[in-house]
Amino acid sequence: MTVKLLYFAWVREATGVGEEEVTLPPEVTTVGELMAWLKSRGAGYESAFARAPVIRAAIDRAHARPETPIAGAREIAFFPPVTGG
Amino acid sequence: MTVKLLYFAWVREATGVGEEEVTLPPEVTTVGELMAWLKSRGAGYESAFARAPVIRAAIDRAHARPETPIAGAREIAFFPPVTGG
Amino acid sequence: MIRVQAEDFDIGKEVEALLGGRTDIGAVVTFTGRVRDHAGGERIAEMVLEHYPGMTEAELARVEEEARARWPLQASLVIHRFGRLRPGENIVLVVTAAEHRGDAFAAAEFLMDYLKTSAPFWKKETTGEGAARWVEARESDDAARARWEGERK
Amino acid sequence: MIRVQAEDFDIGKEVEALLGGRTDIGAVVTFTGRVRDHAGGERIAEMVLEHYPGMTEAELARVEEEARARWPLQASLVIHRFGRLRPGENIVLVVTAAEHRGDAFAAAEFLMDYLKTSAPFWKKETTGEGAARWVEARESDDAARARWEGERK
Repeated sequence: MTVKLLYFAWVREATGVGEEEVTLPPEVTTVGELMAWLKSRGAGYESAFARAPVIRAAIDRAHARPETPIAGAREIAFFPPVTGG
Repeated sequence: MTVKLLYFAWVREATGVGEEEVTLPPEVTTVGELMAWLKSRGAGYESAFARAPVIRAAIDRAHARPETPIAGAREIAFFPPVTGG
Repeated sequence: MIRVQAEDFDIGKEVEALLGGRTDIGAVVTFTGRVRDHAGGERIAEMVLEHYPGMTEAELARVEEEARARWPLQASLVIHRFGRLRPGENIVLVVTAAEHRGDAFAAAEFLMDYLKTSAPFWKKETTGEGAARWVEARESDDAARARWEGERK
Repeated sequence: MIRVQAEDFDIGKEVEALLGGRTDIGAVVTFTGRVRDHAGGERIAEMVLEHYPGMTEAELARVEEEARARWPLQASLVIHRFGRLRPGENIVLVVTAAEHRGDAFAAAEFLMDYLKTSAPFWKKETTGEGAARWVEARESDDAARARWEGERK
């Protein structure tokens, strides 16, 4: 499965990447599994996803949870808790 | 005791007077007694103060109650419950 | 700050005059009351707002002072119009400014609930048929005010 | 209505554009959030607001729809800015209009509480000393949101 990944705020700064296309191995089926898999992709990803418990995710622009399945997703985003308003 | 009396909204329309100076007999000592006394001053006053239980009063521009003493007052106003805002 | 006037007001200009240049404010709430074109199922053609000059200013100032004693406001403004007003026109403006939004919202609601029940204004409506009548006070306004009494500091 | 923009806004002009000419509205509440010049005892020189284009608009529209399902609003508007902002500048504007003030106040507070916890914006502050840091989410914002959950209709 190929998907677009987006990173925002300090997650983006840590990974050093704003946006990328990745092909996921078949055993990665949920948001939480995806975060664990991303952590292994290099030092930047490891430091970002070391804080996985506070990182929030969105699938196709709707909030998602660690247990949310990613099947069929076209765009998955990772970011800190929001601080707008 | 001489005092300025003011009337607003339908109290003013009923008495036919917006403002007047009156000399009060010594037995009139509270707002409630003043309303009862005013009622005897003619048909307009009688029709206005027939609704005395809903009429509000202010002494020198501060809200007052029927039992509030009027001694020393310079200006006493009578009006319906307020409806601003 | 308190103003009682016949003239209309502009919300944006009033906020700018009150807060322009200040950099310490996090939250600004405004409330504007407007004349509605209907009341109790009847069409309203116009309204006349009578008030008690002198007492009006004193009551509004007292209500504002009470709000500022209850919440840490950085600025506040109450403008109330009087005279002849048509549907769609502004009646009253309340502005509250604070560091945090909860204080600004609560103080603005409090100011409206208190001025509705204590500022000496009376509305006389003229219906579409030309009948004029004094607006009756609403029990819901007394109830709105009463909810603040218990939590007086 | 929803807008996400870099440009500033004028409260009075936005209210006029939203409601001008309407005669059925009794109550208008606006909330404006502004950049403060201090945070946690430190001076703030500027702030950059990052957001997630596309999701931002979708979330704000969803929150507005939720507010309109809960209260009988006659009109509503949410404008949120992004980009570089200095102390004193506007960040967000919420406008709600209803026949009665209780609905307009509640809906405006609800919109702020929900957008604070669900719209994908992130603030990075630069202090007077030049240090930049991401603003942490506040537990008080989660609590403010939580109070609406129980009374969901």
